[in-house]
Amino acid sequence: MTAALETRNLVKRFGGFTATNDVTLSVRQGARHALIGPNGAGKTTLINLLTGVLAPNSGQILLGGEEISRLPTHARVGRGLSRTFQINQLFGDFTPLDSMMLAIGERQGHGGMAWRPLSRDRAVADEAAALLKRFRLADAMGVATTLLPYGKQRLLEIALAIAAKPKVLLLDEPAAGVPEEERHEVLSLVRELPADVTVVLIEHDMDLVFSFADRISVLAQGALFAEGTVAEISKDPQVKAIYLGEDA
Amino acid sequence: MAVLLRIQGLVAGYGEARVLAKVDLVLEQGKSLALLGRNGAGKTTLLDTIVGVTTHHAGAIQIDGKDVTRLRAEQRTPLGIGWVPQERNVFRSLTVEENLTATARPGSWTLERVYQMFPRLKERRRNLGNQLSGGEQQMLAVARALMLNPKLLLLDEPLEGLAPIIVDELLAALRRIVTDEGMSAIIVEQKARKVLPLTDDVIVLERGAVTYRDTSAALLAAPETLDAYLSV
Amino acid sequence: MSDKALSASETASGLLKRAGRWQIWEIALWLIAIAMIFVLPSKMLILTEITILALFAVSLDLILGYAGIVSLGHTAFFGLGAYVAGIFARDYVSEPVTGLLVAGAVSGLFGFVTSFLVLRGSDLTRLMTTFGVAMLLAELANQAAWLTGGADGLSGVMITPILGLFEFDLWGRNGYIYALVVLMVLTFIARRIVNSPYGLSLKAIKRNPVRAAMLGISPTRRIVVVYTIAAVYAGIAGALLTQTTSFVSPDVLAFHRSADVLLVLVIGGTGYLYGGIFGAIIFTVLRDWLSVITPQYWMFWIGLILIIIVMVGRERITRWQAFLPGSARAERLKARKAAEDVR
Amino acid sequence: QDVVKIGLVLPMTGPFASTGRQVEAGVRAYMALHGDTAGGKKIEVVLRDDAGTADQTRRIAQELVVNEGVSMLMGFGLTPLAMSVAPVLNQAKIPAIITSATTSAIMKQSEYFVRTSMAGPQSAVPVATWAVENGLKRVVTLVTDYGPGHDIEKGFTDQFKKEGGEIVEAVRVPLQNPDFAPFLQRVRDAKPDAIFVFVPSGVGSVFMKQFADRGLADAGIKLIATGDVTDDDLLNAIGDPALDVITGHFYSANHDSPENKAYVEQVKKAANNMRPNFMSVGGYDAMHLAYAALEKTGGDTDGTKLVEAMKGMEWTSPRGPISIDPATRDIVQDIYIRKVEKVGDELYNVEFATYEKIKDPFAAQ
Amino acid sequence: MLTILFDGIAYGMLLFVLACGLSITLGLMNFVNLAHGAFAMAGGYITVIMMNRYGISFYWCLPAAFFVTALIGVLLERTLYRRLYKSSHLDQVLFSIGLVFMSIAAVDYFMGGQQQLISLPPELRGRFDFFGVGIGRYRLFIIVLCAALTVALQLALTRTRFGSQLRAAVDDGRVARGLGINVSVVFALTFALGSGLAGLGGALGTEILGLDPNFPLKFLIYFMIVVTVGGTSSITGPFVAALLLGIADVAGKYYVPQAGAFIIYGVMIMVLILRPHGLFAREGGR
Ligand SMILES: Nc1ncnc2c1ncn2[C@@H]1O[C@H](COP(=O)(O)OP(=O)(O)OP(=O)(O)O)[C@@H](O)[C@H]1O
Ligand SMILES: Nc1ncnc2c1ncn2[C@@H]1O[C@H](COP(=O)(O)OP(=O)(O)OP(=O)(O)O)[C@@H](O)[C@H]1O
Ligand SMILES: [Mg+2]
Ligand SMILES: [Mg+2]
Repeated sequence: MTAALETRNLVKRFGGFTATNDVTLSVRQGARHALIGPNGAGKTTLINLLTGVLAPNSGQILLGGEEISRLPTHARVGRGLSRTFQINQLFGDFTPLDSMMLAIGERQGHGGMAWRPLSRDRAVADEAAALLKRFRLADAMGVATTLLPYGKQRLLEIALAIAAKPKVLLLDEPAAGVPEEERHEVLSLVRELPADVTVVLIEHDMDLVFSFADRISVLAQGALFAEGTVAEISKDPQVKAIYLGEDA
Repeated sequence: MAVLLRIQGLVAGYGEARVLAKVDLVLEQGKSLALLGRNGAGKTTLLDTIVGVTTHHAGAIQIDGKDVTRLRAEQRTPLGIGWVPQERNVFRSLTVEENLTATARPGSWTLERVYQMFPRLKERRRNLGNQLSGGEQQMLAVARALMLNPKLLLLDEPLEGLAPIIVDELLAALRRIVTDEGMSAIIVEQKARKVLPLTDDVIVLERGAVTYRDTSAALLAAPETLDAYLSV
Repeated sequence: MSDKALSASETASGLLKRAGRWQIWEIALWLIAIAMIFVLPSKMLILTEITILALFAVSLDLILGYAGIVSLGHTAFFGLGAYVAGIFARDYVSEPVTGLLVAGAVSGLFGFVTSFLVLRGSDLTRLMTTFGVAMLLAELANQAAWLTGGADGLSGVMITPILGLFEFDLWGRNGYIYALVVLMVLTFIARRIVNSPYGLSLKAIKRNPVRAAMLGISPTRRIVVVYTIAAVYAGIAGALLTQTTSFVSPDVLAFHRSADVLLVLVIGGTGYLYGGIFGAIIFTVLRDWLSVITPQYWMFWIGLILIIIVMVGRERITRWQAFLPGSARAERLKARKAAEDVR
Repeated sequence: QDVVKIGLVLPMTGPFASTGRQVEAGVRAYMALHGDTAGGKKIEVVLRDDAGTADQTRRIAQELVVNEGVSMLMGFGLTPLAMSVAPVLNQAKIPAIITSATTSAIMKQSEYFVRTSMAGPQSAVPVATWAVENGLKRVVTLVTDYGPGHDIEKGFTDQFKKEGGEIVEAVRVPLQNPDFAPFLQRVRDAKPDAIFVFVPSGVGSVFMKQFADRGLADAGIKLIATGDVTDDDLLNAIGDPALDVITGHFYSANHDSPENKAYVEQVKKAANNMRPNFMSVGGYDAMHLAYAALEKTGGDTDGTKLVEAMKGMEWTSPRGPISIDPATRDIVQDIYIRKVEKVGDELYNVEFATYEKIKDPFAAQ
Repeated sequence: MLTILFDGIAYGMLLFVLACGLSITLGLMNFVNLAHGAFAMAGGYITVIMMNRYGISFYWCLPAAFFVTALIGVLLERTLYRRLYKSSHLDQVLFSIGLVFMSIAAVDYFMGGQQQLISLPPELRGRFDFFGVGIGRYRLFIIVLCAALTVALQLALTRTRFGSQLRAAVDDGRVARGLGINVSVVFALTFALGSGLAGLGGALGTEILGLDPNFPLKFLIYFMIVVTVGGTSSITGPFVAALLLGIADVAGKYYVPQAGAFIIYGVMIMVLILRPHGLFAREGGR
């Protein structure tokens, strides 16, 4: 079976600094995969490479067996890749409804339609409403994003990524800024996704990681440092030394 | 012990909007305070108001016995405030080192000392602020505040995005700073269980008002109360 | 929220319908514009000028207000349209509607080609590349005297009656009606476009291109399309100018025109299509009025007014709309209130 | 008493504002000296600013006709501005007196154009003749790259070659050009006997300084020009670098005649000590023509009659004797060759040779 | 040949002094100050008035132009500009264009619309030969002055704490204040520097470019081109850009005069196609 997402010898340099160092990684379909590692290890950089925000210096990226390293971001999204950002990337004064209409409309290829009024996209509107409701944003659907409390914005960030109905979903610290007690809830929404959706999670909260992931890769200084099941990684003394510390 | 920060009947917010409703607070020198509360409770607003970057509506703030209510933010800093904003707000077009030196004030915290605390920053010291990873930015924001050599450190979710091992180190370091150097600190944090063991006192904010205050030890000892205040 | 009882999907479609609905002030504006034909017969010429400028500004709003592309060379398309219409009328067909279409097409083609220059870079870069394109075109018009008449302008443009029926009279009445009809038709089309999924995606690109790409939107293609449409609009506006004045000079490509249209749009407000129209009215009327009072120093007063507008706050000035029933702004204010409830 | 309105459309703001200012001064001076009645009618001038933009000119002209009911138009600072009103004139059938625009092509656009400024190359032709007569055989021409510049370049070149001179090189300078260094260096490297220059008047002063600074005169290159370069209005400000420059033009503030004395004095008095230049005299004569035509028609304001009346009109202007060519409606005037000299404390274009009754050399073509 | 190079450098340098104030306000302060040319014009007219009315030496006029314009800058900054730092770029455009219009009309009213000219002191006039290269004295003066100025500015903005504080204040004024930077003083001083430099440029440029009330609009474009091509993240960028454009323009006009008017725009578009953020944009910088 081909991996849902694969990288081969991926390298990214910023000037003389190697942020991604020969990373070869394979994530099977339907996996709940976590990516952890010290600050500055290159996790976000790796996600940026996968999504095409950055171009690699060398190496390949394969999505469902298809090489996508040279495709622009939007084309990768079209092939089923989606992500959230470490720092919210939302549309300022758009309402959550606008944002969802956009995301769903784009997925269905309506984005080029210049002659059909938005309000006539009933199917899209219904789906948007349903998704907003699932993310507890229904009450706020007509409010400008910037006026929403941070937690709601965070939810919208994730909802947008999910609206694209991705095959592979990349989450960059989705629970950042969300209170301890609500973190699990955020991830439970992710967990509800169909089993064949592959999820890659970056997170520094080990409670979350250990409860969510079935497999973990550890990055350090740009390179793959260790990989294994939750049990293996959480006991690995080297990982403890560089990342987890003693009490994890 | 001397009172470092005294807040009375503080009402503040953004523009017309009032977020804080009559907050009272006293913090003694060399003590640390955990500030807890849900999303949107007003924690950040309270810190920002102490710093002086929100709209002040009523009430008074005293630092070190001096009334600063009418002072602008840049006039308060010299009295000894060090601030780690929630969104880090690293200066993007300054290098790491410039970020540290641009606002630095003389004192025991020097470049060498913060680099010692965060070796990672030393490695990246020629990088621009916006070329840092999330965690590195967080370290920089904390280091920048320390370089101000403040009497009162205001930390808004300083652990966010840091690797577990760094979190532990930072908390230990903060503890040392407070006990050994007599610096005071207010720490806003989502991970209450992480910070409570290290702080002296705790207050909980709810809709802009203080709804609970006690020693940290007391709150830790009563997990039900903690859950009641913090869960949804 | 009052309609909490409604199901989420009903709320959603209600909100969407409201956003695209015709507003009372919009209808009033068009009715007044039509009434002008009878009310102010002596002001037809300046009204025509306003109409043309308004169309030009609407065109700029499409790229600036919706796609977020600032241009300091938008007159490249205006001027090109003007010259094409002039040359076409002089050498081929002197019927204006045909000329309008041809000018729009040529301009649009040029817009398509140059759109690739504005895809990358910051505001400043776009400002200056568009500006550079316009200046090159202006210089070309100046040098290609055999075709354009060079610096003396293109004379000998004879425009026959519109559709062979309505002649351009000295009072400018038919000219105004003609320009107004064109403005109305094109504004309605633009209105439809910006309220479509495509329009939404443009706004998204303007607000956050990184995220827009992450939703599968190809900014390149969307921008190329809107830039081309805007170029068509500007070209038609230029052609209208040629046809109502039966003359073209290199001035149609001059820098001050790009600057003026930007001013006009900014005065009226970007991103709601009518900004260009209101701006054109305010700007032209003010300038005409002041330059009659003080031909030498009217610039001083215009400058002062601009500064006052900024100081008082454009938002505050355009807030009048909020008081009209059913306006988008009123909705937005209501939404702001609703936001408090959500907390 | 009946009022006759004259619409005066000029660039009062923008880069060509000084043209507007001068012409207006000329118009006002004429009215101050000759009263405000002609042909039994009271004359009223309505001044409008077109900022040098052709479609504004056209709209304003049209509005003046339909709303203000003017009987004559006047002004037009630049060729395209004049061109743009031709359709209005043809439709409204009223005369327009051109006070400033100079290209030959304008006059053909409408039967209602009459001109009191000059026809483009009018002053260039005599300069060419004079140059050859005075032993300047190899010349570089340098003109601004726009209509009037092209006209003048052609006028000079044709005449110069006819007289046996050689054009070493023809340089055209863009209208928007901050620095003349490369062009002047090019001229210097071509080592001609003289350089013939036409640039618009404001730019002319900048040009003069750079010419002096680059030491072209020391390299033995003489400067000859049309009078735009040594604009009377700016001459004192240019200062010594202008001394000894030879130009050909139709008007000098130093022209020795009673008409001119009165005129210069009046302008200085009314316009803050401004020295009138060749543009303002265009306005002055335009007013004279309008007055005289009205006298001749006995106050009849019919456009066609007014134009008829203007044709063939002859009078002595502050610039010297002039007339309107009945065939072309263009001005026929004497061109003077002048040299910049110190007169008292001030610099003037001092006339020393006259070429009489020069017509637009291109009008016949 | 070398003379052309020399002229190009001098012209470029002049463009640079005129534009560097803009690259400070636009590039560093992120304020779109289209009225930059008006400050340059002020410097020019100060020189003209001092020299022609009061006969003061040109050398004194230069510092005077700098300081008086800087003072005007501060006054306007304190009263008007400061309210607009947070406004959108479009508001800033509208405001500064308004200021330009007012300044044009006001100068026209007080000084008249004609070209203003000054007479340089004799030692700056004319040219001398240096190994066969014709060197204009005044142009040499400009080159020397500008080179010194560039070095000083570059050091001041990148090596000093003030420079860092300025950039910090621009990046995030709120947090900068919260960390003790007196943002309004930093901005006022910087704005003064920017307008002072414009004034100095205006004073130096009067001789070569001429001076009339339309100066702010006529030359604005050149300033913008320099800043855009150079990139807004440093002073050296615009410096190199000014030199490049100056030399390209002068050489282009010398060798292919027919294409004279196309050159500067052509070069600009080429550069911006290849490097959309200007020649010296820092990756990730503004
Ligand atoms: N544009 C850039 N130029 C130079 N260095 C960069 C750039 N972007 C990132 N880096 C460096 O690359 C390294 C990896 O950054 P990245 O954001 O991938 O880390 P991360 O693993 O996501 O860390 P964190 O857990 O702190 O978010 C960091 O040290 C960062 O400083
Ligand atoms: N700039 C602003 N303008 C208007 N209202 C704001 C602004 N910033 C925050 N608020 C509102 O003020 C209230 C308190 O916000 P604050 O950020 O202080 O909460 P917090 O306790 O820090 O929450 P979090 O855990 O999300 O950081 C919220 O309702 C928020 O929406
Ligand atoms: Mg990261
Ligand atoms: Mg907060």
